[in-house]
Amino acid sequence: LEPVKIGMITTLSTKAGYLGEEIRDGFQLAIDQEGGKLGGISVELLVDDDGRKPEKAKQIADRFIKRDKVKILTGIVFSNVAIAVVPKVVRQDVIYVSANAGPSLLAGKGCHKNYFNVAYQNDNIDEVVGKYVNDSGFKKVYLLAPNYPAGKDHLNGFKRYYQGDITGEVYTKLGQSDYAAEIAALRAAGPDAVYFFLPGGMGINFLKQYAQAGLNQTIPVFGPAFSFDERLLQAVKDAALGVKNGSQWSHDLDNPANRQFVAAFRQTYGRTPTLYASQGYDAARLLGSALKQVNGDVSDLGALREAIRKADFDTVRGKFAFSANQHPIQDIYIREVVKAADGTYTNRTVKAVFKDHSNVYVEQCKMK
Amino acid sequence: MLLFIEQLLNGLQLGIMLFLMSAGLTLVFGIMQVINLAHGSFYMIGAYVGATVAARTGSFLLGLLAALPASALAGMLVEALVLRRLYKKEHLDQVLATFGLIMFFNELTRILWGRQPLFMDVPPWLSGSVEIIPGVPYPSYRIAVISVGIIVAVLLYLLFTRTRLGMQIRAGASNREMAAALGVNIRLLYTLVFGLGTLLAGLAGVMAGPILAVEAGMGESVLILTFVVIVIGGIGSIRGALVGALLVGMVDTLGRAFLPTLLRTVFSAAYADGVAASLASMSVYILMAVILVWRPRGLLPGAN
Amino acid sequence: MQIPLARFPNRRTIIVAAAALLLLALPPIAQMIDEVYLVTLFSRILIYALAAVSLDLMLGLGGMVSLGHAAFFGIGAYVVCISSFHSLENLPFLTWPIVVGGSENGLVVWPAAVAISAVAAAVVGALSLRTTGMHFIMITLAFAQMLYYFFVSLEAYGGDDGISLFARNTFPGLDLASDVQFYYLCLGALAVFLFFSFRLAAARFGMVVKGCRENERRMKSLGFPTFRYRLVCFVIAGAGAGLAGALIANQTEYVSPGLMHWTRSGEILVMVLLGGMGTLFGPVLGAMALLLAEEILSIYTEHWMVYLGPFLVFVVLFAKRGIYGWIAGGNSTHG
Amino acid sequence: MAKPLLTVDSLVKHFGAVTASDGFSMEIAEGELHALIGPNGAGKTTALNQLCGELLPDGGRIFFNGKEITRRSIHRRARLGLARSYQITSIFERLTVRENLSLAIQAHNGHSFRFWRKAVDDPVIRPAIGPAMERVGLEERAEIPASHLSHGEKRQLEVGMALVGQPKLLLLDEPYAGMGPGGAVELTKLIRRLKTEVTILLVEHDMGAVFSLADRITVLVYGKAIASGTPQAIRNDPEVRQAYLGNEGNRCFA
Amino acid sequence: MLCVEHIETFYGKSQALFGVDLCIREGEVVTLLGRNGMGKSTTVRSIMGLTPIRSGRIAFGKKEIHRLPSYAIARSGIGLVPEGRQIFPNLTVRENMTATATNRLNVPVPYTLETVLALFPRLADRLNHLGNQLSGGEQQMLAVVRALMTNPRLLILDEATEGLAPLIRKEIWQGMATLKANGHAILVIDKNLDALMNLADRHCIMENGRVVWRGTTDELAADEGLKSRYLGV
Ligand SMILES: Nc1ncnc2c1ncn2[C@@H]1O[C@H](COP(=O)(O)OP(=O)(O)OP(=O)(O)O)[C@@H](O)[C@H]1O
Ligand SMILES: Nc1ncnc2c1ncn2[C@@H]1O[C@H](COP(=O)(O)OP(=O)(O)OP(=O)(O)O)[C@@H](O)[C@H]1O
Ligand SMILES: [Mg+2]
Ligand SMILES: [Mg+2]
Repeated sequence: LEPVKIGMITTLSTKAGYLGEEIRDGFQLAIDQEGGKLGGISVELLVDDDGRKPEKAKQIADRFIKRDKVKILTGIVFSNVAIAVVPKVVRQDVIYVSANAGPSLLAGKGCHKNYFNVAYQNDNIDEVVGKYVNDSGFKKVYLLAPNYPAGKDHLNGFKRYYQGDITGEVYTKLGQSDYAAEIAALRAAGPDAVYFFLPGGMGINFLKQYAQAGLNQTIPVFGPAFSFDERLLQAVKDAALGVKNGSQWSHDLDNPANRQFVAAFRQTYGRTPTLYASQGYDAARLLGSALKQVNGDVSDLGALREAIRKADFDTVRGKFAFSANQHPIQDIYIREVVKAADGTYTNRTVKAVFKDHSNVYVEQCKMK
Repeated sequence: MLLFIEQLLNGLQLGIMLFLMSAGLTLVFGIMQVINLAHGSFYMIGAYVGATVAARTGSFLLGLLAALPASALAGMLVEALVLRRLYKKEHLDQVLATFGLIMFFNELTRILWGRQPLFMDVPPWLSGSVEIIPGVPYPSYRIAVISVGIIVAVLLYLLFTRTRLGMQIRAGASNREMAAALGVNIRLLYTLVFGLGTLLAGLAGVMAGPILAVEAGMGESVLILTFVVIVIGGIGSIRGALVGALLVGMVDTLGRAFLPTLLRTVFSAAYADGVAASLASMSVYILMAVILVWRPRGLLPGAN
Repeated sequence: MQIPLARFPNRRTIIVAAAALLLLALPPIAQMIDEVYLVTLFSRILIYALAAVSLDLMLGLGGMVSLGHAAFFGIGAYVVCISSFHSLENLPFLTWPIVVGGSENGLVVWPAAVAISAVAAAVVGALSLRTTGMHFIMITLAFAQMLYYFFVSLEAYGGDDGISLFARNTFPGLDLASDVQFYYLCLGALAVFLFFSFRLAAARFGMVVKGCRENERRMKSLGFPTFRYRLVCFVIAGAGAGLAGALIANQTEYVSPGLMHWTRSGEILVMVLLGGMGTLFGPVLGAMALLLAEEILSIYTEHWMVYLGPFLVFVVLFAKRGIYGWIAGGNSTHG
Repeated sequence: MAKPLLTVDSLVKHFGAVTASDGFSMEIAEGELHALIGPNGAGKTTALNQLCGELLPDGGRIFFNGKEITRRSIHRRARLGLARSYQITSIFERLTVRENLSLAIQAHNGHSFRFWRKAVDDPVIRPAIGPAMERVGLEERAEIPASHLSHGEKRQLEVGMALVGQPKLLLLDEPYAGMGPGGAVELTKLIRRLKTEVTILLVEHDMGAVFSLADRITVLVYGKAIASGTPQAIRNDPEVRQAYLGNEGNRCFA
Repeated sequence: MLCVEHIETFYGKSQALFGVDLCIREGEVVTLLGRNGMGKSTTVRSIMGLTPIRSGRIAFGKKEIHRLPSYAIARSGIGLVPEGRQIFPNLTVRENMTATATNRLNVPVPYTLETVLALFPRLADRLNHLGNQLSGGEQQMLAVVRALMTNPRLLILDEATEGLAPLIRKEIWQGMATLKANGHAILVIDKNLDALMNLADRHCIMENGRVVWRGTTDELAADEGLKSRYLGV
């Protein structure tokens, strides 16, 4: 039997290249553990770098579908790339399983029966922090995000569960490096907590400068997991210590699948996996479970879809099910950045804030 | 009022930091007239080498000491292998070649150092803060950056206007052939000056390391800003670069800090914030466009 | 320019003819060897080639180095996507004094895309052409970056996330949803624009623009109002980029501000230089070489840039006047 | 004396502390060859620059053919019939000699917003190009890029381009510079022929040429016209002798 | 002192010099004459290493210099006043003079800023102007001064009096005479035949990249046909 081809379009170059690397490594690990198979079916993983450019990603998708006759795609890191690629490919009778990006458009109005998200809906990660900050009794929060729609979406996610005052809501330039002005204004506003969504290098810059201004001692910072994954933390170190952040996964979650995954990942790649790696791994295992049910036959798309929707696999998150718009229903946690015994920086799970949490876009989704 | 002064200081600080970054480019681009898009790569090399050595040895100073020769050597190597053959060709050939170099260096760092950002910390002896203005603690490290920037400015100014070496470099920039025919070893001189330029880029990289993310591709975001600074100031003059840098630093900082408040007096809060954020993102470019429309050669153009 | 077309079958004509034949025959060949994705890949290449040729018109011919050309490319693309968005949502752009609604008809939208890019180019050009040299490069960059940040924060049309085109534009007599028909449309557009550019370069107008490139001061003292000629050249180039943008929006069925980022302008510039500046046909080869190299290298190695970078350097050092100059040999510029 | 074609009325131009034109006035009559001479740095090129519009004067006025042109743009002055050649060669280096000249022809034949017909086939340019090349003696170099010409040949092209448009007033800034002795003789012949067709303002340090060609001479010193008159009068003017000529005028022509 | 033996020089593919021979002895003034485009400046450029020769040999003193880079040739003691001035436009007058000034051969009475300014007082009040702000003639003076201040043993003047007022031109010729008297060798290209006849010892006439005639001033003066044949006067 021919191996089932899976196309992975992901970002390996540019500053964000490590995100794609994590997803790919997690996915690959699942395949390697079965000796080149998923769910007992041999698979072939095709990986290509989209350079974070939507049209390039589309080009790759086109090649995967037309040339390699791929029926299953995955791997896109960024929401805008996903928005560009996914609607077109799912209409071409291809299954897309998102291992990271979960834009609201694809969860709501743009949902599709061939589109599955195994990671999260973007807002989830902010909602959990909003709830936690709210429940912990902070009354005045200062918000910070880049000036683009995703920035506003993420802050809205936070505000959905946070009921206190907002002393400031600042939108910074996309890709900004110096935050001295924002930090000065923030200090003057005198909030009792700060929530920021600044992905990638912007977050590193902010955290470092925030700590250098001495504010991390006085005003606690909260953020989504994106600025606190285990690889970024090695670049921020002390400046992030003690920061609470929201995530659907952490390497110390206590379930057998996770223990096994973290150990295997560390052994293979010599580093602690990040949430992206866990998502890649879960995506692979999810597909494995489905391939097993259809016996490696991807020609019957309906059957394959059904099999995926069952989500009959041991997720590293402990519990996992698909909601009506085919996004995860899962527990979401607050983690804290700590220094591990070996001197590296990592996250420790504080508590599960949401149990079996879905997303607000389910209502908008009229699945066809 | 205190906040305003603090923001002015922040603007000054950003300006000087930008100057530090543009200083090397002023040499290479403003004076030697070589368009080196890969300048940001040397900034990155400086930061990576600095961060690596600092992490191994635990000493920021050792990191600095390693980064400077590393970026200078890398620069001289590139000059000798590639750019030297391009002085006589058109500027655009330099653009193409150095664009290729950016790709190469970015990917090379990814191969050598991996894809994730590196860590670099403020040295302990600069980690405190000082109250220059009572009530406004200011990070000592940033004051160190300002000082280094000013020292570099003064030294460069002296080098170019007061020494024969500086004159010969400028002479070579306008007419290599004549400079050679009058006995200047222009080839060696250019290699050295290029090395000095990349050394300054490396210096800026190391200095930025503790404040900014050290990651592959960090050079490009700085690169455009430094080009903006130089063009606003006027190509070919160190003074211009300094003025341009301060102006950009001020406009950027003050725009971010006070535009929302200002616009709120006219528009509704949400709308004002949106507009202010967009305007603040564009402020530097608006500034550049206005200045160039008003003075097509920049504020203090060097002679040419 | 008068020389290459006059002496008939020389190396240059052979190259152009060979490339034209190859491009014409590509879809059936792709069908035959079962690599139909090549058709979409090459339509993308053709579109970028069109953008690169338009840049070469002002760069090679007029000596105006712009690092903001992608702005017009992006505007063209946005016109298509926004217009289709309005048409789908049934939202008019304007209700007063006349009602202007969206459209999905290529015959309406594309001329609009070209016109709007041309207007934008006229404004940017009028302000930028006061400067020269490096300053010109930077001021065009500044305007492009302004537009970039403008679209990044333009929430109504998706901001940084971009905006999707629900379906390709309609076009009488053609079904653009068919990749092959779309491909031929792109090929046609490129061919027409190239031919127009060749004529333009050899015509009086082209001569004047070349003169301005060489020595603007002298042109003035000869009695030419140089600003006007350079501005018109800038506008034509911007309009060409706008057309390319309208096509790319249809090809990708999506547009985002990333299309206008300076790195994109840089890539288009690199295509021109790689192919051979001032040759008009060279940029087509340049676009082909750069995009194919990216595509092929990235299949074999994830570190493809480590190879592509030195390749560009190599071209600069050893291929005089880009790829076209290299294979066509001799004096292959048009000026 | 014929009616003045060009009237310059007390031009003033400062460059910082330097006053390059200091109330400079003169008149050029239609049809004459007027020479402007003076020591180095006297302000001759600056005066020409103001006449052709590359510099705007700080004070004073310029009339050409009865119209005030003090603040008109360069290309509009050129259209009125003012042409110049540059002291420092200023040609289109990467274009061929033919293209250089054809641009000069285009300039004087309507607008060039013609996008389709090839310039070489243009009915206006085609017939004019041959004679133009002949006139400057560069027929054999027609297809050579101007950058490949020798210094002297470039000078010939430089002057040639100014002549092509059949201007009313031709401003020649040191056309003899770089001409070999033979070339100088040729150029003198050329200018003598031109004299019959066009009014010329000649700036030149070659006194042989000036005294043999000029109808009238104005002497400029420190931005002021100190003398103006026939060659004979100028040659004998003691002030001019002291400031500029030394005894050269005598040696050549006495 | 300078010996040019059968050099051939190309611009790209086109040959400009076809075996030029030329010799200048200590303290001698030699001219290169010829119509426009005959290869005079190319010869100079070849000597200076600006356009390297394809074959032949150039020796200066005891050293072979044709394989040296330009700066080394200049340092061995040759000063150049190039055609078309070529001063540094972005340097001030003072900087133009001092940037390359030396006395590397330890001339006992070197040209210094003071001495040359005395020679050209016009430049003295322009010291802080930029090169490109000078008038044509002032630039030409500067080019001469710049070469003098490298204190060369051999001075090459390529159309050095172009654009100079008669009085200044005379000064320059006088200056050359002084140099010659001090034992400097000079290679001149100039169109001012009268002045050259007074100054020079020997002459070479070039045509189409070859030296077609050489001889002393007296021989040149004697042969009127020569001038009309090769120089067109
Ligand atoms: N842009 C400028 N800035 C400052 N000074 C200038 C500028 N242009 C000219 N000058 C000065 O003005 C004076 C007049 O210069 P101009 O070029 O008109 O002289 P000229 O009479 O043409 O001399 P020459 O015979 O040497 O060519 C000179 O002393 C020159 O240094
Ligand atoms: N850069 C160049 N590229 C190609 N050919 C050149 C170049 N410079 C000069 N030539 C050619 O070389 C030949 C000799 O030129 P050169 O400049 O040596 O003449 P010259 O005797 O100095 O003339 P002139 O008196 O006009 O200065 C000429 O035919 C000229 O066209
Ligand atoms: Mg003059
Ligand atoms: Mg010469």
